[in-house]
Amino acid sequence: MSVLFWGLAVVLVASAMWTIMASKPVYSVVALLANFFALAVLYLTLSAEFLAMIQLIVYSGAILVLFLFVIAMLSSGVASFSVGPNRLPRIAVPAVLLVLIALGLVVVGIFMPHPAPLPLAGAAVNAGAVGDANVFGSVADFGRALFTTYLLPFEVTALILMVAVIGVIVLAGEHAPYVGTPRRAEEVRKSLREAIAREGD
Amino acid sequence: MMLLLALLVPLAGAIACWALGPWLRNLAGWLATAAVGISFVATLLLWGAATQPGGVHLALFSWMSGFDFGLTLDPLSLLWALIITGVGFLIHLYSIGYMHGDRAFARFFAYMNFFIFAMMLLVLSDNWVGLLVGWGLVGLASYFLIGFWFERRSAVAAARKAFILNVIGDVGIMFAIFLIVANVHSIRFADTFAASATFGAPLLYAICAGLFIGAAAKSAQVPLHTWLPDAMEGPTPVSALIHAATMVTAGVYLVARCAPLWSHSPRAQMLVGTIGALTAIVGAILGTAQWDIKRILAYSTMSQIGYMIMGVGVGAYAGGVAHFFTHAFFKAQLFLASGLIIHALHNEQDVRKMGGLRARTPLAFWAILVGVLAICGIPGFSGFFSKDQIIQGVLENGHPWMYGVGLLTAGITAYYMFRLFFITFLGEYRGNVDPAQLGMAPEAVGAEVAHEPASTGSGEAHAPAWVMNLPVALLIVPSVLAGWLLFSTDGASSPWSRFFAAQFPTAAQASAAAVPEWATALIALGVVLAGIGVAVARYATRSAQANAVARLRDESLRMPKLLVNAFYVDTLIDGVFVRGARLLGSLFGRILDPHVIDGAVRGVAASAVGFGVLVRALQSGLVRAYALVIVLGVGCFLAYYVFGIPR
Amino acid sequence: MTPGLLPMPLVDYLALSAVMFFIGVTGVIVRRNPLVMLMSIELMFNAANLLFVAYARAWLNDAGHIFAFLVITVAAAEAAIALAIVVIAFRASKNVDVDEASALRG
Amino acid sequence: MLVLVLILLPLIAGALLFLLPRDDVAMSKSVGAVAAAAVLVLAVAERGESWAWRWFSHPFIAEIHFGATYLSHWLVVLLALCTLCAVLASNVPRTRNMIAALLLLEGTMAGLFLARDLLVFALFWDAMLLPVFFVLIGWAEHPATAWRYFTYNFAGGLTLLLAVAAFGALYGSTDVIGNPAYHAIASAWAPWMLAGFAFAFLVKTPVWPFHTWMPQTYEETPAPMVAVVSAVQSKAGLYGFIAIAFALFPSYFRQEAPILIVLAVISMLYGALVALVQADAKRVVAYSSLSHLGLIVLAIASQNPLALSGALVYIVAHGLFSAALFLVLGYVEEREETRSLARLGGLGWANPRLTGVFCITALAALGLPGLAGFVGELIILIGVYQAGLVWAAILALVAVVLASAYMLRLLQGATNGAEVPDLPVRRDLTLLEGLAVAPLLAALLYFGVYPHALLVLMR
Repeated sequence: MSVLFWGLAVVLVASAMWTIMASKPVYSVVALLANFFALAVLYLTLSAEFLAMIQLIVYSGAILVLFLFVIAMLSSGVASFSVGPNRLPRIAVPAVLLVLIALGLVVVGIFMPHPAPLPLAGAAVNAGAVGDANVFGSVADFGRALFTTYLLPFEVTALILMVAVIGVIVLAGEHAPYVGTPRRAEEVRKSLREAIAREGD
Repeated sequence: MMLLLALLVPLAGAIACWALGPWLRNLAGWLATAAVGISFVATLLLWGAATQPGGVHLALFSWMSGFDFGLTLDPLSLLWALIITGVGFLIHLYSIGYMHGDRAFARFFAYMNFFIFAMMLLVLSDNWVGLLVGWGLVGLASYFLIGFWFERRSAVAAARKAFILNVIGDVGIMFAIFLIVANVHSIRFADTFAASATFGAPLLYAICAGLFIGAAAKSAQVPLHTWLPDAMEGPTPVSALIHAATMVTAGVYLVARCAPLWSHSPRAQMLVGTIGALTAIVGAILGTAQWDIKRILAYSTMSQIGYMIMGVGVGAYAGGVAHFFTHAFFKAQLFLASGLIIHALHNEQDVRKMGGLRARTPLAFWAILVGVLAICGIPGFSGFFSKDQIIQGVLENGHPWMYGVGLLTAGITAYYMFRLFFITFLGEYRGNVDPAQLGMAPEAVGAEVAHEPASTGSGEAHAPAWVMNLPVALLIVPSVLAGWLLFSTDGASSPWSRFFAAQFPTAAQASAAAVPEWATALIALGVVLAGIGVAVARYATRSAQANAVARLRDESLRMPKLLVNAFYVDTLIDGVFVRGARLLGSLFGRILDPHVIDGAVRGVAASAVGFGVLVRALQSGLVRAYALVIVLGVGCFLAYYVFGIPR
Repeated sequence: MTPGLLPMPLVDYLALSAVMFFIGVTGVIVRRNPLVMLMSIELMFNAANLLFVAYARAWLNDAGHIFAFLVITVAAAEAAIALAIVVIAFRASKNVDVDEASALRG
Repeated sequence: MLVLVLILLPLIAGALLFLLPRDDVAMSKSVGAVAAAAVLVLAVAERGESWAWRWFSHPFIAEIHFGATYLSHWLVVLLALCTLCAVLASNVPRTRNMIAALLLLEGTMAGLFLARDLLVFALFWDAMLLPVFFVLIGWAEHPATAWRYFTYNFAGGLTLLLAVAAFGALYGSTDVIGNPAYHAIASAWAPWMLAGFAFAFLVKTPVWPFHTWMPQTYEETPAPMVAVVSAVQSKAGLYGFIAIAFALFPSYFRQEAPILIVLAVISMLYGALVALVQADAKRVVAYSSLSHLGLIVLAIASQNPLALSGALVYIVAHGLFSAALFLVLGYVEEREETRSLARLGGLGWANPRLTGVFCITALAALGLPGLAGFVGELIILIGVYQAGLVWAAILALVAVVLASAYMLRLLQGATNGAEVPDLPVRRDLTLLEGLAVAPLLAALLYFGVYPHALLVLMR
C-alpha cells in the first residue's frame, strides 16, 4: 500500500512542478492531466469511488478541455501566446522563498508533537454522519448522503453553476461591457484619477 | 396700588402710542402727555405716605429666594419721581408743538413715555436688579430718542455710542450686584444696607467702584462722558428731558441712594468726589469752546452734574440732591427755550448765526436770561442756594481742593453761559451772513443745515403756539423760586432739610468749616461776577457788538485744538478700544479662524489623504502581487498557529 | 482494508497536500501567463480536495466527500468564468501578460 | 406613551409630507404647523412620570427607554415652539421639502432629548444631522458647506459612539441618563470616555476652537432651518454636558472643568470680537451665538447651582432670541435681497413693523434688562462669581459690552439709514410672518420679567 501511495505522491509532485514550470501552456495542461489522474487513483485508495470518477470526468474531461480550447483560440490571435511570457519576474526569488517558508511552517506544524492526538475513526466526532465502513464511499452511499442530509448544498451547487453560466454569457457575449486593453485601462485610470482629484477639493 | 399706577400708566401710554400710532396721529401726543400727567398726580397723592418713616412699600413678586421684587417710595425717590413726571409732563406738552408734523410723531411719544416708565422703575425699585432693569431701559429709551432721526448717520452713531457707554455702566452695576448677592444673598437695598457694616473695606470699595462705574456712565462723568455732547443729535425736548433734567442725574440718585455704603468707605468717597470735581471743571472748560447752542448746554449739564456727583460723593447729600432739584428746572427751561429759538430759526443751532434775537423770540430771551442767572448762581435764583450748599458741604466734609475747584468752575460757568446769552441775543442778527465769514468750517455748515430735518418748516404753521410757550413760561417759576426751599437762617431747619431729615441723618455731623457759609456765598458771588465781567468785556461792549462778525471769526479760528477736540478723549477711546476691538476681531476672523484653526483641521484631513496616497502604492493592480500579499497573510496565520502568540 | 483505517498515516496525506498546495501558490505568484495561473489555482483546489477525502475516510464521514464535490463544482464554475475573462481581456491584446492588466491600480 | 408620540408624530408627519403635491405650499404649511403645534401642546401640557416609556430590557442590549427630566422637558418645549415658528415662517423655494426637513429634525431632536439610554442618544445624535445635511445639500450656496457640517459633527458623533460603547462594555448597561445610580464612576477609562463625550459636545455646541464649521453653516442654511439649528440643535451639546458629562463623571468633570472654563471664556470674547467685524448679517449672529453659548458652557463648567439654574434660563432665552433673530434676518434678506451689512439699510421707514420686531429681538440678544437673556446672564454670572471665578465673570462682562456693540451694529446697519427708494420688496411684515415670531418675543418678555418657572433648580 505504501508503495502505491509514495509512487502516486512522486507523480503528483512531479506533475505539479511540471505544470507550473512548463514553457508552453499546452505542456502545462498535459502535466495537469497527469496530476489529476494520479489524484483519482489516490481517491480510489481512500475508497472515494464517486469522487474519483468525478475527478476524471469533470476535471480532466471538462475543465482541461476548456483550457485547451482557450489556448487554441488565443494562439490564433496572439502571436506570442504560444510561447507565453515566461520571464521570471523580480519578485520570483522572494516569492519562492516566502512560499518555502510557509510550506516549512506547515510541515513543522504537521509533524510537531501535538498535545492532544488527532481523533481518528471510532471517536464519535459526529455520530449522526458516521457511515458504515463497508459501504463507505460507494456511489450509493454518496448519493444517499447528497440527496438527504446535504440536499441544500446540492441545490446551492445548481445556483452556483447557473450564476457561472450567466456570468460567462455576460462577460464573453456580444456586448461585453468591459474589454480590458491597455488603452482602455489607461482611460479608466485617467478617469479614476480625475474622480479622486475632484473628491480631494 | 397708586404706586403701580404711577409706574405703569406711562408704559401703557408707550405701548398704545407704539401700537396704535398710525391711527392715533396727533392724538398720540395728548395721550402720552396725559399718561405722564396721571403718573405725576398719582405720585403727588402719595406724598403724605412717602414722607412717613419707612415710606411706601409694595412687594411685587419673587424669582426665587433672595430675588424679591418690590417698589418703594421714600423722600429721595419721591423727589425724583416728582421731577421726572412733573418736568416730564411739561416737556411732553412742549413736544406736542415741537414735534408737530414729524413723520414719526406717535413713535416719538411712545419713546418718551417709555422713558418715563423706565426712569420711574429706576427710582421706585427697592432692589438692585429692579434698579438695573430701569437703568438699562433708560439707556435704551435714550438710545431710541438720540437716534430718533435714524436716517442721519451722525444720529445713529451718537445713539450707538450712548448705548454702549451706558452698557459699560450697566456692567459696572452688574459687577456690584455680583459682590452684593454673593455676600448678602438678597437683592434688596434694605438688606444690603443693613449688612453693609459687616463688609470689609476692600469689598465695600469694590462695590462702590462698581456702582460708580454705572453712575459715571449714566451721568456723563469723565472719562465716560463723551456720549453726552453727541446725544444732542436727538430732538431738543429729548435733550431737555433726558440729557439735562432726569436721566443723567440717575448717577446722582444712585450715589445718594447708596449713602449708607459710601458713608462707610472714605476711599470710595474720595474717588467719586475727585471724578465729580474733574468732570465739573472739564465740562466747564469745554463749554467755553462750543458754538452749537445745544452743545454748550450739554457741556454745562455735564459740569453741573459733576457738581452734584462731587456733592453726594463726599457726603454732602442734601446739597447734591438739591442741586439736582433746581438744575432740573432751569436746565430744562434753558433747553426748551433754546428749542424755541431753534424752531424759530428753522433748525439753526449755531450761535454764530444768531444774534439780536431778543426781539424775535422774547419769551426765549427772558427764559434763557432767568436760566442763565440761575445756573450762574446769582443770589435769589435757585442755582445760588443749591450750588452754595454743595461748595460749602464739600468744605465741611474736609476737601478744600474740591472747594477751590467748585468755586473756579462757578466762574467759568458764568463766563460761558453769559457768552451764550450775549452772542445769541445781543447785536445784529447774523443769520444771513456767509458762514465762512463767521469762521464756520464748510463741512460743518453742511452738517448744521441737515439738523432736525423732519420738523423743517412745519412747526409754527400748525401747532398751537401755547403748547410750546406755556411749559417754558411755567418753568421760569421754579427756576427762580425752587432754591428758596433751602433757605433758612440756621441751615438745619429749612424745609429741604426737614424733608430729608429721615433720609440723610448723617448730615448733622457738619464739622466747623474753615470758612463760614456767608463768606462762601460772597466768594462765589465774586468769582461769578468776574466770569460775567469777562463775558461782558468780550461780547457785550459796544465795540464788541459793532464788529461781532469779525470777532467771532477770529475766535473760531483761534480756538485751541485741544478744546475743539475735547481733550482728545474721544479720539483716545476710539483709537484704543474701538479700533483695538476691531483689529482683534479682524485678526481672529480673517486669520486665526480660516487659517490656523481650520488649517489644523485641514491638516488632519490632509494626513488622512497622505496616508491614503501612501497605501495606494500597495494597490498595484497586479494580480500576482495581491496573491503574494495573501501568501504573506497565510504565512503569518500559520506562524500564529504553529508558534502561538508570545504571552 | 480495515474499515475506518487509512492506508497511510494521516500526516502523510497532509504533507503531500501541503506540498501540492504550495506548488500551486508558487505558480500563481511566479507565472505571468493567466492560463498557467489558473491551472495553478486548480492545483491548489485539488490539494484541498485531497485533504477532504483523506479526512472523510479517517472519520468515516460523508461530509468531506460532499465538500470535495462542492469544490469541484465551484472549480468548474470558476474556470468557466476565469477563462471567459481571460478571453475578453486578451482578445485585443498583443501580449498575454497579467501584469499588463492593472486597471485596478490605486 | 406620550413620549413616543412626541418623537414619532413629527417624524411621521414629516415623512407623510412627501406624499403631498410638491408645490402645495399652503397645504404643507398647514400640515406642518398642525403637527408642530400638536407636539407643542402635548409637550407643554404633559409632564412628570407619564413621560417614561421603555421597551425591552436585556443585559447590555440597548434599552429603548425614553423619559424626561425637567431640563429635557424645557428643551422639548423650546424645540416644539421654535419648529412651529420656523414652519410658519418658511418661505423658501421648495417649501414642502423644507417643512418636512424641519419636522424630521424636530422628531430626531425630541428623541435625543428624551432618550434615557446612551446608545439611543448616540443614534439620535447622528440622526439629527441628516435633515440639516440634506437641507444644506438642497439650499446652500456651496455644497461643500453641507459636507463640512456633516464631517465636523459626525466626527463628534463618532467619539460619542466610542465613548458609549466603552461605557456599555465597562458597566454592562447604557440605560443611565437621568439615572442617579450611575453617577460615581471610577475607572481608568473614565477620563477617556469623558473626553469622547466632551469632544462631541464641544463640536456640537460649538466651543472655541471647534466652531469653524458653524459660521459657514449658519450663513448658508435658509432662515427657518438655521433658526431651529441655532436655537435648539446647539443646545444638544449643552444638554450633553449637563445630562451626561456632568452627571455621569462628576469627579472627572470637576477635575477637567478648568479647561472647559478657559475655552468658554475664550469663546465668549472671541465670538464677540469676530462678530464685531463680520460683513454678513447672518455671520454676525453666528459668531454672537458662539459668544452666548460660551457663557452657558462657563455656567455649566462652574458647577455652581445658581449658575446652572441661570444656564437653563439662558438656554431657553438664547433659543428664543436666536430663533427670532434668524427668522427676522430671513425676512430682511427677502426684502433687501442681500445680507451684506454694507448694503443693508433703511428698513426703518419702509417696514416699520419689521423694524420693531427686529429691534426687540436684537435687544434681547444683547441682554437688555427686562428680557429673558438678561435674567440668564445675570444669574449665571452671579453664580460664576460665587464659584470663585472672578476673572471669568469680569471677562464675561466685557463680552456683554461687546455684545451691545455688534448687535447695535447689526440692528442699525439693517434698519437705520436713509430710506431706500428702490427696495426690492416693500411689503411690511405680514400677519403670518408676525405670528411666526410673536410667540418667541412674548416668551422672551415673559421670562424676562418673571422667570420663576425656569428657576426650578433653586426652588
